Amino acid sequence: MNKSIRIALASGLAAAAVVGCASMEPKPSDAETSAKALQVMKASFKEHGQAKLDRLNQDETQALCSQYAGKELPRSVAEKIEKSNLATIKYPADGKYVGDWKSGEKIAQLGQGGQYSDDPKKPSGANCYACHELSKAEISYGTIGPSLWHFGKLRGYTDEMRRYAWGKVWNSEAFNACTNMPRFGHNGILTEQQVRDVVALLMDPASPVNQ
Amino acid sequence: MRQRIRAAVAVAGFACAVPLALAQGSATEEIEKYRQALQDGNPADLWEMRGEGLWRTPAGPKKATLEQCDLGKGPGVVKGAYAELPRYFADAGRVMDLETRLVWCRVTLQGLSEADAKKNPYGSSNRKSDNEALVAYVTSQSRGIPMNVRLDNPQMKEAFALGEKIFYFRGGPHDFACATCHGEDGKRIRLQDLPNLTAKAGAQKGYSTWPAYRVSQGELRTFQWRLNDCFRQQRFPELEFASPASIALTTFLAYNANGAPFDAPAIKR
Amino acid sequence: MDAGRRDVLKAGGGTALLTLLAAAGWLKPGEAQAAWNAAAFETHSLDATVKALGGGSAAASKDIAFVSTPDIAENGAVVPIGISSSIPKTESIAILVEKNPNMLAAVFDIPPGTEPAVTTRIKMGQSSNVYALVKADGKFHVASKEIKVTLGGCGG
Amino acid sequence: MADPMKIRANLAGDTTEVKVLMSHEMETGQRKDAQGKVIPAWFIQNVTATWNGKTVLSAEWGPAIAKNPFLSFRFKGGARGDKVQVNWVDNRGDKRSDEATIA
Repeated sequence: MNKSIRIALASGLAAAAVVGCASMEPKPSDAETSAKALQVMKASFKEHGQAKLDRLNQDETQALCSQYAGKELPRSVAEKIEKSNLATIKYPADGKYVGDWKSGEKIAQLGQGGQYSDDPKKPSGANCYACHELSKAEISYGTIGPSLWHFGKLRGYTDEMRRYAWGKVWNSEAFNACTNMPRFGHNGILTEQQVRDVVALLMDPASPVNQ
Repeated sequence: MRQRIRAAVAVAGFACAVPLALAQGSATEEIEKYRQALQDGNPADLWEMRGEGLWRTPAGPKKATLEQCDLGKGPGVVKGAYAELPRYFADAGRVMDLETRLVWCRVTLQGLSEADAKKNPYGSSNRKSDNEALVAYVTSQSRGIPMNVRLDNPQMKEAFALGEKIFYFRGGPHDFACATCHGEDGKRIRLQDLPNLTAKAGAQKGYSTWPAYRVSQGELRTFQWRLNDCFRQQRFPELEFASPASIALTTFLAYNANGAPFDAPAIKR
Repeated sequence: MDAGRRDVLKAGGGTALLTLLAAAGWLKPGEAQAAWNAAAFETHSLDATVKALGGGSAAASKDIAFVSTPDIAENGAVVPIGISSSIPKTESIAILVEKNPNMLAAVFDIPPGTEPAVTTRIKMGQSSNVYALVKADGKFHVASKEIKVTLGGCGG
Repeated sequence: MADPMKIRANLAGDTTEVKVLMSHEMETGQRKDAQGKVIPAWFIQNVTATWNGKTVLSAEWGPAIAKNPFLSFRFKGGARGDKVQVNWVDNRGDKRSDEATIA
């Protein structure tokens, strides 16, 4: 605790010292500001429970999406992100994409998992309702993502759609670079069985999503 | 008034009959009614009262009050001070937000150690936080005053630029950044509206209504807490209280809110 | 201190003792009379609550209104409830939550001269019917309203 | 000792409107702490409000009243400058008494 405060202070003072000369120097480049921001962040966060400081180490997708945030994403960068993420998707070995929609509904309702305040031994949720409308029964849904009501019914209960739904839940960046949606399978938020159950929520004709 | 009561009763009857058919439009309206009903009688008042007491009561090894604390408008000037924070403080040689400045004053005026002044920034049941009470008092003295944060020196300009980078920084197992939830107009998480902090109107609405009494916690929460808890939900490690990143991000958000009449302590879900 | 105070109350009870307690700053005038109906706060049905409050049964009434009470609570920890009675000789207003672990949340005694209307905030564990139970001229009357409690945002 | 209440009393016509905020945990006795131990119930049980020594409201509360309770009611009478006093007692025997001047 004491040590981290001291580091934070030192970096604050260092920042002040650097800035002190800034008026005489050219404006820092975007990359320099990014590098500095990361340095300041590393001095300002402390590990807590399961959330270690390595969570500030970005992978290529995160770095590119941060770099282009708030600006237009060049088509070439988007293709690069989608291609590299597509390669990571693990499709089920047995070809079974659809599990239990009732379990999927619970996963869609559950927001815990990955926060330093969460018990890492408990299963994570996908918190789909935080961002998506899914069924008409749940009025407390968010709008960061599109409505998924009638997901399977509108698109058809085909093998192709099941495979797409699996891939989208596993690694959303493969289909829409710099989407807001987490990469649930790729980043290990959900297990393979949980992904299967979430796909069932979207693709089982009996699921409330398709009513 | 009478008519509105009858209308409410009618809606209630309808909801009883077919609860699942409650239309989204009326859900939003009812949430608005809920928020309205809480406006009158904000428990934040209890924190303001306690904070004013703490401000005026001698404390710490030096047995001094905080009445000579310089929040940027001169020693002892509380009125309107929060509307101009964060700012660069020459005596400290760095940019500070209110909570960092309160630590500074408790160290320099009251003689507390830095560690003691930073202890317990966010209270809980049976462990009340002096920081939260002091923030409630100081911010209440800027109510109605337009936000006016100035990037009038290199330190403030740099804090703003770093804050912007931190706002867009994606990381952690969920790939979240502040911008994930607060980068577009008209979005909601569950039923909670998300202010777009990259646009003027959203930044104004978001920033000018903190600190706030959180009914879900029964506590008054400060802007440092707001940032800390957003990063928790982003699945980041823990943002340290009064850290350089927190000050930079606050500078970015407060500057974007300029012009908005400050309207807190507020009350939120 | 707490236990000691209760022992004293149990052992004594005479006026002289109460005066003594008052002088010691433990009791203020009037406090000794404060009663709390423990049985009523442990009931699990409307009928049981009415009985514990000294009545027989409650008749549905259209003369009891929920005022400034939303249909949906954004958070169950704080649910604003306003109840107003236009039944003549209203003596008390109680708030009951059907699905709370114990139904009764509060009873307000309304002396003459005070408007038969109160506003407060309650906790609700889940979506539930809320009853407004009014005692007027010795008889009990009731109105109800369903209030939905919604889930919170990220990480909730 | 408990923190003071915030009481507002305002005269409108012949009616005084009283609004009270109290500082109290209102612990239900149903919650568990991080170690799984039940947090004991701790809540205000009795509230009385008086004006010129006359009781204008009295209440019995259970733990389902929200934390940091709010209460509002109106009574006939009252004049600017009169005092309204509010008292509470909780299940531990803690108590608090505060007053406000009718404005």
